[in-house]
Amino acid sequence: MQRYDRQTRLEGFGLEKQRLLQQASVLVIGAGGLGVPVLQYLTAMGIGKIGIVEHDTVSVTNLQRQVLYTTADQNKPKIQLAADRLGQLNPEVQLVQYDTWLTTDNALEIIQPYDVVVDCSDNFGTRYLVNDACVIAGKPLVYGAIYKYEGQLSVFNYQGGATYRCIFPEPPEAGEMLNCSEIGVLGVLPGIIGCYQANEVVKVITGIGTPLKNQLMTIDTLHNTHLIFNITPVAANRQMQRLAGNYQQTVCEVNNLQSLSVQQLHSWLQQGNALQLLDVREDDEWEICHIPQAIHIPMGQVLGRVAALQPEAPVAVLCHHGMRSRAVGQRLVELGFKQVYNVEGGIHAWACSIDDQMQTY
Amino acid sequence: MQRYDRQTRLEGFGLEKQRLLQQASVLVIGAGGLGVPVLQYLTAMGIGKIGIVEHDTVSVTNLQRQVLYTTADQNKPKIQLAADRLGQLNPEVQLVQYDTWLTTDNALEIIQPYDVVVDCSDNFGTRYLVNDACVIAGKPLVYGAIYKYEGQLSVFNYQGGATYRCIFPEPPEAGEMLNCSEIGVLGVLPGIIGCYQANEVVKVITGIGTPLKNQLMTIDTLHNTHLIFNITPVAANRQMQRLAGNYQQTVCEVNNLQSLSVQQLHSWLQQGNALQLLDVREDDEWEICHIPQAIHIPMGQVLGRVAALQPEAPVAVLCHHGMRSRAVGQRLVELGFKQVYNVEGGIHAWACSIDDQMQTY
Amino acid sequence: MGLLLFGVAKDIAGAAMISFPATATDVAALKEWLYENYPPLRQLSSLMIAVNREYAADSQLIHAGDEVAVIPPVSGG
Amino acid sequence: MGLLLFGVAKDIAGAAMISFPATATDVAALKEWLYENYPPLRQLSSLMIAVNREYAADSQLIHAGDEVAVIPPVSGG
Repeated sequence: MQRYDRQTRLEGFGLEKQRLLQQASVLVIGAGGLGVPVLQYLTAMGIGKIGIVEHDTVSVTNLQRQVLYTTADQNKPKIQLAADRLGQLNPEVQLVQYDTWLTTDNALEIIQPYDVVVDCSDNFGTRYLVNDACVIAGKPLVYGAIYKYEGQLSVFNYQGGATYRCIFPEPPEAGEMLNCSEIGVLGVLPGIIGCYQANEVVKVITGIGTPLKNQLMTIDTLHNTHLIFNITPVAANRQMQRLAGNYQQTVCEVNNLQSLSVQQLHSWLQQGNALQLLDVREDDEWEICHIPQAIHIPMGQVLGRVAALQPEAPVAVLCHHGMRSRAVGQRLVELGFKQVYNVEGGIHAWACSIDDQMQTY
Repeated sequence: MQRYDRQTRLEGFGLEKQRLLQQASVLVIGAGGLGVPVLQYLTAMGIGKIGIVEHDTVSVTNLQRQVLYTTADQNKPKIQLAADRLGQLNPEVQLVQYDTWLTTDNALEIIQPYDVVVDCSDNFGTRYLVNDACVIAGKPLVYGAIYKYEGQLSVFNYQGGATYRCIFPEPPEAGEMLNCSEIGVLGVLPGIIGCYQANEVVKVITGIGTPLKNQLMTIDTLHNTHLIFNITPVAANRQMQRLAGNYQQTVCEVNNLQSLSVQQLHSWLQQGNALQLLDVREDDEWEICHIPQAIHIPMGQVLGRVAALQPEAPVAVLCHHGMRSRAVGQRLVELGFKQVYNVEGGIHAWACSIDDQMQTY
Repeated sequence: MGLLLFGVAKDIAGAAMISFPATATDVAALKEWLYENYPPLRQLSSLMIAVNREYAADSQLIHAGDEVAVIPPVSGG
Repeated sequence: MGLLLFGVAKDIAGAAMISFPATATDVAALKEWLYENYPPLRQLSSLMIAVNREYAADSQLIHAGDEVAVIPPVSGG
């Protein structure tokens, strides 16, 4: 208990509240921008059992905000990395890994054993699924979400209080406009919102202070504006008996075409990363020059031969200057490929920066 | 730049603001509760150069809030650990280590090369020293401080704005009441406040949004109350030409007697930690039983033979049941020993829990 | 009257604060005016309107001097 | 009149909100009343008083209905 000395000596907390933390179990959905600070601080403070639901791998674009991971972690599964590092921070916490996305098939079963659920997901489909599953299973839900420089926080389904559907009854249409990775986010924003989520979790477990029950707090970090809106619970939203058939979940970070420099491609190839390098140039261009590890499928034939590629493993698409490959990459993303990269500058950039023996054209 | 994709594609940020971050240098005073999130997020977002001033080692009581460190890091210097881990997060950031406390002798020299200073210290002496040095050197100061469940934030000395002395002209008398490690703190609070500090640093460097110039923001995390108070700058507080002679700095975490269980002592001795185990019982008690690694100096002789101990290295004080050792430990703390532990339960607890061959009395 | 905009609603309208006509005397009318003038808002399906920091149902009346805010759903994490 | 207390001032007074007598018509008088009734506050040396969310100098008058707050320095990190 020496570890928690600063909490056990804290007036209004003490050994009594610390024991409540240690007896509690918390499920964190997502170990990304929001999930990382939630997990770090809940682990540090000494929650008894923490479940983590995450199926993504680390991408370099995660690292401006997901501070638990390192540059060397790229392409490794987040869940294993998170569990390892959190275990080093506090071995007294029991960490349970769910190496999966949350789905209509597994949500209720995963959520059932926990006292509190924390929504750190990054897409509307999962957010509605988490809400509905928490309503059905009767679990309080600590909600946080971010957009550009703004955040939202609430504690849903807590002691008869409002649910997510009491403020936003129906999910938005799937639209480009709301896709988080295209919009971008300042790295520290999920740090702020995630820490508030961890704080609300402590309040729900220990009963200290006033959790955001029936309240939505908005934070504008550009102007330090904090507003609290009262929400009226709608009883019908708590009558839900079963999940919807389809939540149209999209995985935000993953389902987007990402950029890859020739330097990064070179380093990945050297490290022997499991990468499908797809060269979509025409046959005569391929004859002039190519990278030995590449798979060659001319642009016009890619869709017909897509079965030759593995949709779960990363694909880097290459052409002459990076334009055709971008179009093909977008198409692969739409087809459900999980990690698709466009090699910026194409094979011409490769010849200029990496392989000066390569013939250019 | 792929690493910063989520910021460079962010409206109102883009490549232009990202370049400003990469050209900027930030000095973070303290790598503790506030310093850890500040350092993690500033490193992740891609500040060009970050200086860290820290001279403490990791204690187990740090780990409920200082999430950059691990259980295995106990008694190791924070600065080296922080620099290593932050370098793994983002090798593009130049990390400069100042393995020292900030003093009147070194403050101006350390601060001079930086664009922005972040006060993550934990005692009034250092806070006034940082303020005064920033005024003299003409540096903006991003201030954050915590108490129990509350935090304060401001940006001082920025573009002709108010300084710390404009709200609190003189430091408090050194008093027990305000000693942070005796008061305790909820682990996630410095996470919230530190993230806000990192956010203000970004605003100062890039010019986005409204930094807390001439404003003090108070945050009550128990009730999610955020208030912003306007401050009137007092011109005289910016006329300072030299530092005061003495800031009565006390190092919060370090200058307290800490508790050590016999289990922890056993594990430290097994691991061969550099620990001075001081047995303060009388000669006849020593004859009955003792731990082989112990140094034996009876209580009445400790102060006369204090030169036999190294004040920079950890000392664990042991007696029969843990009462005499507590008194001696307190005295060592007052003498300036940096890490002093009282072995709770004394050698009797050791005999009961660790070494059942040991004779009890 | 003044309308405080958050999140993507701010981006769609191009400002953090816009004016709406006094003819929108209840929340339903305000939403209709918003959807007409800023059609992309329809994509959101759900749009929270708050009057004086309280969630406001469609039937809620809007009076002069009320603080009215538009809070769209946000999914980022 | 009501006084909003922060940090250690809240602990010393034992409440987040206390009443002070209307005879304290300026900040100097309010401080004197505080120091007299809660002597440990003297240890702080500096004590920020805010009236209507503005830092208030000793000479600042306090009127009925003003929001008055006591903000002590905080050193934790």
